[in-house]
Amino acid sequence: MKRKYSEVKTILIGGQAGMGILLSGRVLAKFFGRMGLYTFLHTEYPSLIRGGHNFCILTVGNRKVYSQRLYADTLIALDKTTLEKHLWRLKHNCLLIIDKKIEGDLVKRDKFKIVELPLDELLARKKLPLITKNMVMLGSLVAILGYGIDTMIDVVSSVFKTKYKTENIEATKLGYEYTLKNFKHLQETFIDRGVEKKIIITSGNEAIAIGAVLGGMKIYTAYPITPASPLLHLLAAHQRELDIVVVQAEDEIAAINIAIGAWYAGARAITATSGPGFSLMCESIGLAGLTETPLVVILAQRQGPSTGLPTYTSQSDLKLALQASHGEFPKIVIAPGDIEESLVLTSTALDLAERYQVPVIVLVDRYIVESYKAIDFPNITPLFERHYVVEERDVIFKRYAITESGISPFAIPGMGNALVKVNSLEHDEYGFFVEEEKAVESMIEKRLRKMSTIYRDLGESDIAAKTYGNGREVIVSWGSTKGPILEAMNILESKGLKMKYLQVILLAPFPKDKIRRLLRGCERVLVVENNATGQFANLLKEYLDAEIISLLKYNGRPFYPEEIAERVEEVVRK
Amino acid sequence: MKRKYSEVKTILIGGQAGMGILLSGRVLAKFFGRMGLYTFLHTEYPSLIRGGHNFCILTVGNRKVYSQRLYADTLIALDKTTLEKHLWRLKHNCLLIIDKKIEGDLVKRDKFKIVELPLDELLARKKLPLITKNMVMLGSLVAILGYGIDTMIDVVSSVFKTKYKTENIEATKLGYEYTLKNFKHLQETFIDRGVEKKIIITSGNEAIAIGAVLGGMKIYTAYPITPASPLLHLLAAHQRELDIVVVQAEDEIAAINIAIGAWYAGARAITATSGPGFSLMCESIGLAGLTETPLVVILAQRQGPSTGLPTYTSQSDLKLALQASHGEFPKIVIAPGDIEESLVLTSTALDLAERYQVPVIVLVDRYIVESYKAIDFPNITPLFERHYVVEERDVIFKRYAITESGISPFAIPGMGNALVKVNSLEHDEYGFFVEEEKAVESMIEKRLRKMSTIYRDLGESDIAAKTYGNGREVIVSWGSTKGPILEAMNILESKGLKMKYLQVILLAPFPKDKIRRLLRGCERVLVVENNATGQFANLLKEYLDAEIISLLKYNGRPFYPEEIAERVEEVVRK
Amino acid sequence: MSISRLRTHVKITWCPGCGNFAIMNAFIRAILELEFKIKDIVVITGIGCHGRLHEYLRLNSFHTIHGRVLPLAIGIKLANKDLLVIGFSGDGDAYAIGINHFIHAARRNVDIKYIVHNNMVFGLTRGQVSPTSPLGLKTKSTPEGNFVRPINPIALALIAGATFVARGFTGDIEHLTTVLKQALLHRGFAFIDILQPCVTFYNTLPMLRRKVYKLEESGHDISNFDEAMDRALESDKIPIGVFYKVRRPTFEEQIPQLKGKPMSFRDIEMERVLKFVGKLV
Amino acid sequence: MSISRLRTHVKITWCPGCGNFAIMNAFIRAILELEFKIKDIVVITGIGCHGRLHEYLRLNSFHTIHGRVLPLAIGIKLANKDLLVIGFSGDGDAYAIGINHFIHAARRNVDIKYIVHNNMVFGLTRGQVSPTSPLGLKTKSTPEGNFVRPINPIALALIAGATFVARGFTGDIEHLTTVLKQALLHRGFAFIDILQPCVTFYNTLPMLRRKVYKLEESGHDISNFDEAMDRALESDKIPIGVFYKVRRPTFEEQIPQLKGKPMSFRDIEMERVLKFVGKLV
Ligand SMILES: Cc1ncc(C[n+]2csc(CCOP(=O)(O)OP(=O)(O)O)c2C)c(N)n1
Ligand SMILES: Cc1ncc(C[n+]2csc(CCOP(=O)(O)OP(=O)(O)O)c2C)c(N)n1
Ligand code: SF4
Ligand code: SF4
Ligand SMILES: [Mg+2]
Ligand SMILES: [Mg+2]
Repeated sequence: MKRKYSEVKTILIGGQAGMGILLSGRVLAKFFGRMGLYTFLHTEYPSLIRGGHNFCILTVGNRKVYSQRLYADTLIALDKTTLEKHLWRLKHNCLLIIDKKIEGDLVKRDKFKIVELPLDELLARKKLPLITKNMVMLGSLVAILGYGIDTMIDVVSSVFKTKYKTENIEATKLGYEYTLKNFKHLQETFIDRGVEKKIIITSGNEAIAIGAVLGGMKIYTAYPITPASPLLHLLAAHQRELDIVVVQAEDEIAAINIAIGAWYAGARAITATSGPGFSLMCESIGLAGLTETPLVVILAQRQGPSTGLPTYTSQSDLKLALQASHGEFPKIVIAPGDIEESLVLTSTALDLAERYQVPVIVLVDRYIVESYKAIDFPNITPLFERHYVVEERDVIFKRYAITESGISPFAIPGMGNALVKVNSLEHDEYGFFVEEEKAVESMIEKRLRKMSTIYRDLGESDIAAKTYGNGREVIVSWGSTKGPILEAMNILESKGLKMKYLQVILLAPFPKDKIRRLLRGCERVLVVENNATGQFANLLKEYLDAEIISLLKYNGRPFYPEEIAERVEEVVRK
Repeated sequence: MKRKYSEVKTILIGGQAGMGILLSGRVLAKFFGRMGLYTFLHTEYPSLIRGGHNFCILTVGNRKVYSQRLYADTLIALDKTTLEKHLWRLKHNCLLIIDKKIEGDLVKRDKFKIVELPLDELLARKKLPLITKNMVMLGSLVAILGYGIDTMIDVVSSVFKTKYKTENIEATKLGYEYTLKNFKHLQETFIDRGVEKKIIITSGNEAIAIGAVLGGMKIYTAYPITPASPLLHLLAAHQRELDIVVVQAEDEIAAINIAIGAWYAGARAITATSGPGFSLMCESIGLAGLTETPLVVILAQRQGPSTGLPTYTSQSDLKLALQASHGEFPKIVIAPGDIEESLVLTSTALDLAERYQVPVIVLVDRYIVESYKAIDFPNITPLFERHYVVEERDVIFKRYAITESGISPFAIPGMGNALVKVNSLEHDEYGFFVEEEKAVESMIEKRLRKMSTIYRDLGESDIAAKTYGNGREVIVSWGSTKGPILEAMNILESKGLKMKYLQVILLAPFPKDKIRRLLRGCERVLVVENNATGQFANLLKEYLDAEIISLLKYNGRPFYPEEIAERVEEVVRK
Repeated sequence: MSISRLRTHVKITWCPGCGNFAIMNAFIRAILELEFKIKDIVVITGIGCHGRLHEYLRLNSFHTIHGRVLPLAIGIKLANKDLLVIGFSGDGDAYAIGINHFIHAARRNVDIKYIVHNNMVFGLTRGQVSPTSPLGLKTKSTPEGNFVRPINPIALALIAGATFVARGFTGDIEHLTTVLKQALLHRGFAFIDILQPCVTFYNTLPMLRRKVYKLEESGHDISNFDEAMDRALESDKIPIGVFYKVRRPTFEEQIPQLKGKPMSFRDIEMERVLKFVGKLV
Repeated sequence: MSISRLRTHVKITWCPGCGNFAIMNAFIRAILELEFKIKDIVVITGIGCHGRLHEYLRLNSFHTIHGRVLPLAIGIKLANKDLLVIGFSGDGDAYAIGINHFIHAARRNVDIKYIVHNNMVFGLTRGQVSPTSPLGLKTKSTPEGNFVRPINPIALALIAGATFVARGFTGDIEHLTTVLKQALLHRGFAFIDILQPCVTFYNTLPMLRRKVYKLEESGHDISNFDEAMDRALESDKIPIGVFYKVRRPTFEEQIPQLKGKPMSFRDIEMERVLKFVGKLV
C-alpha cells in the first residue's frame, strides 16, 4: 500500500447549538477510524444550552494526528454563521457542504467546490425530523469522498442506541444518495487507508475513566462542573459494569472529603473538577497532605479566573495546583500531554498517591478532556499494586512512624486488629496531638522528606519529562500544548526545520536535574503555554540559564500548530 | 537623666492555662508603659481551654523593644512546670518569684535570688479567690523593683472593669506588702525611666483594628478562628463607638462574600482569618479579582498545614497568598513587619483596594497579632480618600472601560443614576458576558495591566521595602521576623558587628527592581523566615544573584534575636 | 414604563419554552407595577441557566459565583440598606452548594428577597440530578434513577425562620407576579421557590399543571405557622402562593449603628477612634 | 470489658465539669454494652472542644478539619460498608460551617451515626455565638446579645429526611446511654443532638435541668412524623429521647455494586474494563 507520510485533511463542521454539531464530529471520527484513518477532533461551543455557534474541527490522517489544524479542506455548514465565522479558514478549492437555505453572497463560487443540500425539502419529503439535518450532511460527505455507505450506517447505528436511530440512518442514506445523484462530479479521492490496527476514538475524559478503573479506582465523587462533568456522566452510566460507585456530592468540598474518607478506609477514590471547584478544595487538599492520606484530584482547567469562560480551555491553574492549601506538605502534580498519557497517568496517579501517601493532582484542561482522538487500542493492564500493611496485633498503629524516606507504613482500619488514628492537628507517630518543639519539627521534617524521596524515585523517570525530535531549536511545554507542538514540528520539518521538544510532565516535585540535563548547552528555548502570565516559564526560569521566549495564548482557545510553527520561524529568523 | 542605650530586661511569667498568665503580662506591660518604659510581650499557649502550660515573655527597655529575648532576668512561676520548662532560660542571679508550694529541688538556691510566696496561705487569710494568685506575684515584683504600688493599682483597676476588681487590687497590695516585709533585702534597681512620651500597649490585632477604622472600614465580617478571632471580639465589643458593623458569618466563604458585596455597594469591608479559612476563601478571592471588586483580607498565619498547631505562629502561607484562586488576576499582597506597620498598612490596604479595585491580602501571623508591644501614641489621621465616580446619566455604566492603566472608573450602585453591572464571567466593558477571542484578550490584558500600574506606583515606595542599619552583611526578611532581626542587630552591634537589614513589605507585585538596587553589590544574604521550605528565599532567588543562606524555623515558635545573632556570627566567621 | 424599559439589548439564550422567561417577565412586571426606583434595585444571580437573567435586566446587577448569592446580597444590604436587594438562584445554586447560606440567611432575617428558579435539575451543566429532583428521575448523573429523597425548600425555609415563604409556578404568570409583588413588599427575608420546567432536561410542566393549586383559593391562613408547615409537607397536590408571612425585626433593624445614612456613604469620626485608642494606654 | 479498655493514655484536657465527659462515658458504655467489634468501629471528630474526643478513645479515628465530618464519614462507609462509622461534631462544626453536609447526609440516609455536642456556643475558639445560641446570649462576638434566632436541629433533621432523630442530655448519663445505643443500632442515618453545658463559656446545665423531660415517659410515638415534628417545635419544655425512627433503604442498600465484599478490598476485573473500552471503537 502506498502511503504518503503526513497527509492530513481537515473538516470543519459548524452550526447552532442543538444541531448536533459535536456529535457529527464524533460520528465522523468513528467512521474514519473504521476506515483505518486517525483523527483529532477539537470542539468549541459557548456556555449556553441552546443557540450560539458550535463548531468542531476534525483533522484526519493516515498517521496519528496530534491536534486540529487551522485551515479547512472541507466545511460542513449547517447555518450561515458558520460560513461567516470560518470563511478565513477555508483553503482554496475547499469542499463546502451547506444548507441550500444559506444565502450565498459570502461564498465566491469559483473558489470552492460547493454541495448545496435542500435540507428542509429533503427531510420533509421523507418525513424525517429536522434534528437529523447533520446526518444528511455526513451522508453527503461520505458520498463525495467516494466511500460506500455501509460503514457509516454501522457507525450511526452504534451511536444512536434507541432514540431516533432509524431516522438518523434514513437521513444519512438520504444525503448519500442525493449527493451521488446530483454532485457525483465533485467526488474526490481522500487520504489512502492508513493502518489495519484497531483504532479507538476517545475523549480525554474517556481516557481518564479507563485509566482510573485500571488504577483501581473504586469510588468516584464529584460535583458537576464544565469541563469535568462528562467524566461524571460516563462513570455514572457505566458504574455497574465497571464495578465502581459514583456519587454526586452536594459541592466540591463534600466531594473531596468523601474521597479522602474512602482512601482512609482503603478504597481508591478520585474527584475531578475545574478551577472554581479546585479553589474550594484547597483546605481539604491540605488535610490529605498533613494526614498523609492518599488522594487523587483531577483538575480540568478552563479559562478563569472566577467563572470566566466555562467552556474554553486554559492552562492558568498551574501555580494554584502547585500551592493548593495553606502550609507546607509534599504533593505530586502531573500533567499528561495528551489523551494517551491521560489514561496512563491517571492509573499512575492512583498508584503514586498510595505509595507515597500524598495528594496527587492530575492537571489536564478542557482541550484534553473534551477533545477526541483516534488512538491505538490501549494496552489494558491494571496498575494495581496495593501498598498497605496489615497489623494483626491489637495495638495503636504507628501510622506516622518516623522513617528515613519519610514514608510511614500505611494501614487501613478494619484490616487487621491494629487501630488507625489520623489527625489534622500536628501529631506524634501514633497520630496524637503534639505541640512540643522537637516533636513538631521531626514530624514536619519526616513529611517533607517524602518530597525528596519522590524526587529521587521519579525525578529522572519518564514520568518526569520526555523529549521528541532533535534539533538546535528547542520548544519546552507542559500539558495539552504537546499535540499542537508535535504537529507544528511536522509542519516545520516539511520546511526543513528540525526541532527538539521537551515535554515536562512532572510539575511537583519539579524534575530540575533532568530538565537541566536535557537542555544542557541550549541557549534559548521557546516555552509554549495557554495562559497570560507564563506560569510555567517563570518556574523554569528558576532552574534554567537559557533565554526563555514565551509564546502565550489566553483567549480560551488551544494553540494551532500553524501558530506555533510561525512563531518558531520568526524566532529562528531573527 | 542618665540613659544607658539598649538596656533591656526580660521577665518570664508561666503557669497553667486559667491562671491568668497572659493577662499578667499585659498588666505588667501597661504598668511599665506608665513608668515610661517600652515593652514587648510574647505569649505562648496550647490549643486548649484549660490545663496545659501557658507562658509569656515580657522584655522591657528604655528604648523601643522589638521582640522578646531568649533569656530571663526574672521568672514568675505559678507552678512547677514553669520552673522545669524554663530553667534553661534563667540568667545567673535571676530573680525568681515562685509559689512556696513548688518543690525546690530544681532550683539551685545559690544561683538565683528567690522570693517564695505562700500564696494559698496569704489568700486564704484575706479570703481572696485563688484566681488572684497572679496579682499577688505582680505586687511582689513591683516591690522588688523598688516601685511604689499606686501606679500598679491604677493599672489593675483599669484592666478589671467590674468582675473581681477589688479582689485583684487587694491581692496586688498583699503581694507588695508581704514582699516589702520579707524580701526587702532582694530589692534591685530596674532600668531607668525612659521617655516622657505617651505610650500605648497594643497587640497586633488591636493595631489592625485601629488601622481598619482609620482606613474607613465600615463592615467587618469573619468566622472565628485562632489567631484572628481576637480582632472579631475587639471590633464586636466596640462596634457602636467605632461606627462599624460586625457580622459573624456562618463560615469563611460567607464572610468573604459579605465583604465583597459590601465593597460592591460602596462600603469598605474587611474579613480576617488564618490558613484554613483562607484556603476556603480562594474561589471568592478570584471573584473579587475578576470582577475588580475591591477587597481586603487579613491572613493571620498559624502553623499548618491543615489544622496543624492552631495557637502557634508561622509564615508558611506566603505562596498560597500569592496564588490564592485559580486563574490570573492582579492582586496586592503586603506583609507588615510589626505592630506599628500593621496599623498603617491596614489603612493603606483599604485605600489600595479601592484605588486599584483589586483584592489586597495583608499577611500577618500569630506572632504579630497576638503579641503586645509598647508603641508611641500613634498618629491618628484617617486615610480615607474615596476613589469612586458618580454618573448621573441613566446609562449602563462602563464599569470595565478599557484604559491604559488598566484601572476603570469605579461606580457604586445607588449613587447616581447609572447602573452598575458586575460579572464573574468574562465580560465586555459594560459587564456583559463575552466569549469572542479579541474581546476576551483585551479584557484580560486590561486587568493584567493593573499589575504594572501598581508596580509603577508602589514598586519604589516605602511600602515596597525598607532598609535598616548599614554594614557589609545583609539580612533580608518579610513580615514578623522584623522584630527579632532588629533586636539581633542590637546584639550584634554591641559585639561590634554592623548589619544591614532589608525588609520586604510588598510581596505582590514583587518590588524586584528596588530590591535589586538596594542589594546591589551584595554577595550573600541571610534570609530569615518562619517556615520549612524557604518560600520567600525561593521567590528572591528568581530576582537575585547573591548567594542566599536560609535561616528557617518551623516549630510554631517565633525567632529569638539571640538565634539570629548566633547564625549571623556563624555565617560571618566561616 | 414598559417591559422593554427594563430589558437590555442582550439576546436571550434560554431554550424556547424555558420557565426562566416567565420568571423574568413576572419579575419585570412586579417591579414596574410597584414603581420602585430603578437605580436603587440590585439584582444578584448565581451560576446556572437562571443566572443569565442579569444580562437581560437593565438593572444594577452582580452575577456572582456558584452558590454564594446570599452572602453577597447580605453584604450589599448592610453596606446600603436603602437598596432593594434581590437574589436569584437555581435549585443547585440554592440547595446543593448554597444551602448553608440559605438556612443562615433565613434565620438572620436580613431584608433581602430570594427567588429560586427550581427546575429540579442542573440545567447549565447539562442535566444532572439536583437536591429537588424527585425519586426515580433519570439524569446524566443518575442513569438508573435518583434514589435520594428530594429536599423540601418550603419546609426548610419555615424551620429556618424565614419571615416570608412562598411558592410560585411559571405556568401561571399572573399569579407569579402577584406572589413576587408580595415578596418584594415584605420587610425581612422573603423567599420564593418557583417551580419552572427545564424543557431540555426535565420538563415538569405537564406534571405541575396537574398538581398545583392556589393557597389563597383554599382558605389558607398565611399567619399560621403550623398550617403553613402542613401545607409545605403536602405531597399529592402542590400548593402555590404564600405559605407564611410574619413581621419580625430585620437583621438591620437590630443593629443600632445602621440607623441613618447608609454605611457606604459615611465618613470617619475621629473622636471615636481617638477614644478607642485612648483605652490602650 | 471495662471503660478503660476503650481509653487511651492521653490526659483529658476538657474543663472540669464539661459536658463532653458525659458524652464520652455514655458513648463508651454504649459501645461496650452492645459488644461491637472494636476494630470495625471508626470515629470521626471535627474541630472544636468535642473534637479532642478521638484522642481519648482507643478506637480507629480521624480527627478531621472543621465542618467536614459527614462527607468524610460517607466516604469511609462507601469504601467499607462493614465498618460502624460514627461522626462527632460540635454545634459550630455541624450547624454553622457544616450545615449543608448535615442536610444532604440526612437525605441520603447513609448508614452512619452523627452525634452533635451541642453546647450552644463555640468552645474551642473561646466563646463566640453559635447557630444554636439562644436569643439574647452575650458572647465575645455578640457583646450586646445575640439577636439571630437559633436553628432547630431536630426539626431540620426531620425535614431533611433523617431516619433516626434524637436528643440527648449530658445531665442524665443513663438516659443518654440508652439513646446512643438505639442510634448505634439503627440502620440508616442516625442523628443525635446532645445538649451539653460549656461550663466555661455558657453553662446551660441549670436551665436544661429545669426544662428537659423524657419523650418516652410522655407517650410519644416515635413512628409518627407529625408528632415528632410537633415535639421538635416545642419551646417551653425541652423533650429528650428519640423523636423519630423509621426504616428506609439506606444509600448503600440502593447501590447494587456495593453488595458483597467492601470496595476497599476488591480487585479489578479486567473483562469489565475491556468491555468498556470496546465500546469506543
Ligand atoms: C464552584 C462551582 N462548582 C460547580 C460549578 C458548575 N455549575 C455551574 S451551574 C451549576 C448548577 C446549575 O444548576 P442550577 O443551580 O439548578 O441552575 P440551572 O442551570 O438549573 O438554572 C453548576 C454545578 C460552578 N460554576 N462553580
Ligand atoms: C475552616 C475553619 N474555620 C474556623 C476554624 C476555627 N474553629 C475551630 S473550632 C471552631 C468552632 C467550635 O465550636 P463548636 O463546633 O461548637 O465546638 P465546641 O468547641 O463548642 O465543642 C472554630 C470556628 C477552623 N478550625 N477551621
Ligand atoms: S437547559 Fe433548561 S433551564 Fe436551561 S435554558 Fe434550557 S430549558 Fe431553561
Ligand atoms: S470550653 Fe466549654 S466545651 Fe470546651 S472543654 Fe471547656 S467547658 Fe467543655
Ligand atoms: Mg436548576
Ligand atoms: Mg459548641
